[in-house]
Amino acid sequence: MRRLLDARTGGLLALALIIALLPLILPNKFYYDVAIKTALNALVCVGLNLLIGYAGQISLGHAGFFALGGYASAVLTARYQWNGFAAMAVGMAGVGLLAFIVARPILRLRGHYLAMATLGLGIIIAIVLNREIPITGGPDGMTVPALRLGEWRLIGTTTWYWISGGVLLIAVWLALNLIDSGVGRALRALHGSEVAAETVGIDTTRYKVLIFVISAVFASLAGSLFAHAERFITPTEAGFMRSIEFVTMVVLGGMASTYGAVVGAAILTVLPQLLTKLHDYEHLAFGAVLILVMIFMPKGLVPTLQNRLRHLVGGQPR
Amino acid sequence: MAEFLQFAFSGLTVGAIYALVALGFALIYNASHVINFAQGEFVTIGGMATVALMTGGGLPLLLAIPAAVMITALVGLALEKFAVEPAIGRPGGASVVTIIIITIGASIFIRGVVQVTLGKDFHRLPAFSGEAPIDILGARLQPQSLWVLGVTLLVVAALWWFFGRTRFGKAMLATSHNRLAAQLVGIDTRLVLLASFGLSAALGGLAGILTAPITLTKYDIGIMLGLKGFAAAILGGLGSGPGAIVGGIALGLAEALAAGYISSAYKDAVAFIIILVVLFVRPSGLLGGRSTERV
Amino acid sequence: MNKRNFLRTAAALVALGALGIAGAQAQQGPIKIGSFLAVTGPASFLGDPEAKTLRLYVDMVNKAGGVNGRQLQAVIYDSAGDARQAVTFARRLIEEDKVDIIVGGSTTGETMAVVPVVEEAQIPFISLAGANVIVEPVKKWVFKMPHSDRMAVEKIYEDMKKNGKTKAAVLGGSGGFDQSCRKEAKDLASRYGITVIADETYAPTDTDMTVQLTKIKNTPGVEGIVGCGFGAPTAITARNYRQLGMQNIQFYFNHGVGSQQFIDGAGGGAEGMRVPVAALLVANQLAGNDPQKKVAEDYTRAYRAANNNEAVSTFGGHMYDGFMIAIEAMKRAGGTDKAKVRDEIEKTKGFVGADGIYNMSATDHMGLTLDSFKMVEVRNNTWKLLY
Amino acid sequence: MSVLTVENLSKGFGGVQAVAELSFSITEKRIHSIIGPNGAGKTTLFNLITGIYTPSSGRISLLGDDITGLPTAARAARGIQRTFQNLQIFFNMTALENVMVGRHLSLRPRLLPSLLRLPASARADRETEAQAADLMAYVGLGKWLDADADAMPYGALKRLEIARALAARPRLLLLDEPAAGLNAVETAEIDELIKRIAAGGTTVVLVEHDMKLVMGVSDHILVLDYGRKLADGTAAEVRANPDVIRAYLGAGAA
Repeated sequence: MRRLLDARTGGLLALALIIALLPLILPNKFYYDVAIKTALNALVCVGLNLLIGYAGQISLGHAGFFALGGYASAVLTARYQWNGFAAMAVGMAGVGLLAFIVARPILRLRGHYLAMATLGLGIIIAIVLNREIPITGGPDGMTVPALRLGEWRLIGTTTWYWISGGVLLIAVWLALNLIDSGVGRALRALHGSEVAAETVGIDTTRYKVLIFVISAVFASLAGSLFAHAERFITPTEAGFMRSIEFVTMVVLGGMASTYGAVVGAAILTVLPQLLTKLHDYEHLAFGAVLILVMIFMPKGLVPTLQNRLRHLVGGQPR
Repeated sequence: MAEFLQFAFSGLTVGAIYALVALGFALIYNASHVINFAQGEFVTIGGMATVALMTGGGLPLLLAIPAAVMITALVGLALEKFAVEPAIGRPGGASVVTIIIITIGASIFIRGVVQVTLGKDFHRLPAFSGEAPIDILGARLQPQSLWVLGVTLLVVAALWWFFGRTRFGKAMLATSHNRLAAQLVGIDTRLVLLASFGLSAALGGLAGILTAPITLTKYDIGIMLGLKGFAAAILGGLGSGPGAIVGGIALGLAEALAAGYISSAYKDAVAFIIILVVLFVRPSGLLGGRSTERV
Repeated sequence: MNKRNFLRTAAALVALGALGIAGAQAQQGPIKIGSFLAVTGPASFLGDPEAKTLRLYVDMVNKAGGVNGRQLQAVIYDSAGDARQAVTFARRLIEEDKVDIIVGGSTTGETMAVVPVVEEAQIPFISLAGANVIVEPVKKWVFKMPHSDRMAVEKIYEDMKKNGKTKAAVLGGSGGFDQSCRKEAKDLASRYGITVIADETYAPTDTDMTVQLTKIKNTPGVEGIVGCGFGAPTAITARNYRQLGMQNIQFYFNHGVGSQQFIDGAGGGAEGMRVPVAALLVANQLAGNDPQKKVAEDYTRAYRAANNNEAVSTFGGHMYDGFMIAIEAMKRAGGTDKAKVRDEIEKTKGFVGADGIYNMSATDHMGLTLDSFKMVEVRNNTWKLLY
Repeated sequence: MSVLTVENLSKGFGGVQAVAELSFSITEKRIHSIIGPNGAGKTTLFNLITGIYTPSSGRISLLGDDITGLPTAARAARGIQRTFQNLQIFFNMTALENVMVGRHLSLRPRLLPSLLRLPASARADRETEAQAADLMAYVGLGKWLDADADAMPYGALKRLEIARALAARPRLLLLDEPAAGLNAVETAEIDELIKRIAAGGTTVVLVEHDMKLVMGVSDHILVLDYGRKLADGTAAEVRANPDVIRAYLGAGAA
């Protein structure tokens, strides 16, 4: 346990250092832009990893929650002149509520049924955002006002770099706390053996619902921040492919590894920027990368590399 | 009446497409409990390969069709052999999520290959028996729709025969019920798995060819057809063949009638709303059985 | 724990290093024209010919000696029509590739998402997307090329009015391009004494439109259908239109269908449909004294020669116009000073392009009029120029 | 006093009656065994008692309260714990964490304090950890504290399940074949462990095939055959019961 604690504080410190020092080597706004998107994707993935990696449930609809959060911020601030933070909070509460309402019936289901249900939910959200043009601006999207803190307008890539980096750090801290608590153990237990978890007295449905709601709220927060950082949002954010992207980030980085989720988000945010040089071959290459990583590193990058490294240094088990 | 019939024809035609895709999902799911998210891409390959063979290869339709079905089946086999089996065959197997990501990766990969080799344009196949619409009680039907419905029926009959009457079909069925037991009685379950991908791909390819004269074909047509087919498979009860057919037709009809009598604005949401409601109320689907977990 | 740190740092460095290598290219030398286009994805029918055109003309201009004695270099990114990617690529073009001008943005969504970025960076941006919001209100650094969705609808309504048709039905997809046209169709109707009595939608992935068309068919009094859309759904619509025997109702499509692919895909169903298009599509039918004839024919010839005889679409023409206006402005500005180039673009007068004759001003950052739109009809599987 | 009372309990799977019209009661602070040939319905009975299966008919009550309709977790909260014939270990955790999960009911973790790692929550966690470590030492797993569960040998995992079940401080502990797959030395150790647990005040119900173990520890034995009660009583009584002898040794032996 002491060791776990060390890994937590140590890992957090390292992440904080990276976030603090990265600006020294980021040459211009484009890199900041990529870094912001990495951090916000990572924010979603840290939450989603709690659901997929720790609770063993899959969601193919998290982009829907991300977009709902984004649009809550966009619509409430642009059309109703709400305070940005109030809009953000309302978005998170609303998304949490929606997740709660659908979660109870959905989470009785397992595996593929849950995949289908969340997929359907995400697609319905995307369709609604596309169709309700008077509210959402439709497929062409809508402009989002700047987030204001008192008189201070939060704009510019550097500002948003620090905001998204800070929020990510807090989110990682929260996630690590949760995993290493009684709640986290209950979640991991129901992933390990649902029957055994029930027998020791864990209300598994309740915990699944809880973690589904939490991960949805993380996504909503990321969506709100994205909307304000980018100052523009389109319904593509809710799309099926975006949901797939999030899941892929989690799985690629390493399920049941919070840092894995961050690394996965970083790789899959940066990768398209590299693959763009391949032009038409970009998608083909992306698909191939997914397949190969899953075949050769089914546990994901971070856990696999950790294992390799451990073997190399010949450390003790764990 | 004519209006209702017209809507119903539309629903049946589209529903038959969903049904064929759903059937592909069911086949693979039964053999391996894998949901193949690249199922829609088989539809793409069937249609696009036929177009390429006819325009590029100069083959007549009658030759291009079986060739394209073969090509699709080969892609299905390759998918199983090189992407799914290495993951499943590993000691300890692979998690549901891993397999989902692999098949999604495969779908992106296949789309990428089709896009690079055959282009991004949409194409049309000539209708098998002309374009002149048939008038039935005031509703007008494309003759190709009859082809789609007819072949769907034939496929159902052929599958019924295959699973009920042939040795290999029975082996596949046995594997779907209990993989371990099937292995113990000497069934090569790896071969069954491979065959299920081949068969399922061939079905998807056939669907793509049959429908290309109606829906046209394009490198990315498989995305939505795949998702709707998945929804149909779940609606009918995952792994149930008759369920897949019923689910597909039901979704197609529901979409058409909802667009006709309620509003077309949310037509593409209908399938997913239905599926959510069904999952809430009856998670095992329309025709799926309930299973008790063993401890 | 140390291992974790090491791993994480290594990953970050590798990623960033790779980015740096990819991006660190010569900063001096050629004039850089940046572009983000929907080369793949649902709007690839726009982005693909646009990208091909840009590559083609950069080559041609370079072979002819370049601009102001400098060679051109095109930097093209595929946004897949996704606004999020478009913003990243716009930043990359501006900050990393240090392009001198951006000509791109196939769709309205990506264009609008990028507007704040280019306004902040103060770099001239010529968009190739359709909606009026791009240039209304006028944004200092933003211009746009093609005819707007509104003009397409105006052209259609003019034709309806001329033929005494006053009751219209609107049928469109749910994509951005389609929705913009549907909105204009409903907003502008009253100005032409037209009432919209039916309004139907389909999804871009729909494979059958008979339901929507049946509803229009069964709405009494419809005299003209305004179709808003592009790509496969429009061809399917045309097929279903004939299947249902609706030829007694005149069908108009907006300019999204402006390619031979539409006619081929419709398999005869497009016969008799009318479409407002840019002159490019009917270059060979233009009168000999039409100033656009030569431009359109030259472009068609060059494009087909470079692309395996692929038929031209009007969308590649948007890129041609944007590119030409950009380099003309650079020539007049005598360099690539961004503010000067911007001013020169705004002063574009009488430029004959594939889409029409451009006359820009401080209040009009598009510069086209309705005259340069041609009304064509599908006859014998080809476009026939009406007027 | 009776801890557990089962009345007319039946459970069928399709055409097969796994448990039929079964009635018996379990008295406090003793070691009970349920024996019977394979397929006699022993594990099904455990699954019914813990609420993993719902019975076709009949009633189960714990300390006089009807618990027939309660979900598994709620029965755990009332003091029923069990182990599994085919292990149900949380292989994604360490051994210690497995036992800590067993403390779930008394820890009652709450979301916000856990997320923020408030001092009270952290303290409770440390206490749980200490208790779990004690329990592991109690079942003889002291040297496995930090091991990953998936790196432990079979015999140790059997004890780990017992430690996890004990962590909940059950009134009734159901052990499903705790000695299966163990060698003679290990079986003897388990024998001793079971006695210690019972001596500590927990009522133990044992399903076991190892007759030496059963006869040695049991205060009371229930014999099942095809889901029905064949006999019950003390070890000596059961051993002398002609029905039991016939079922075990075959007809003619009587």
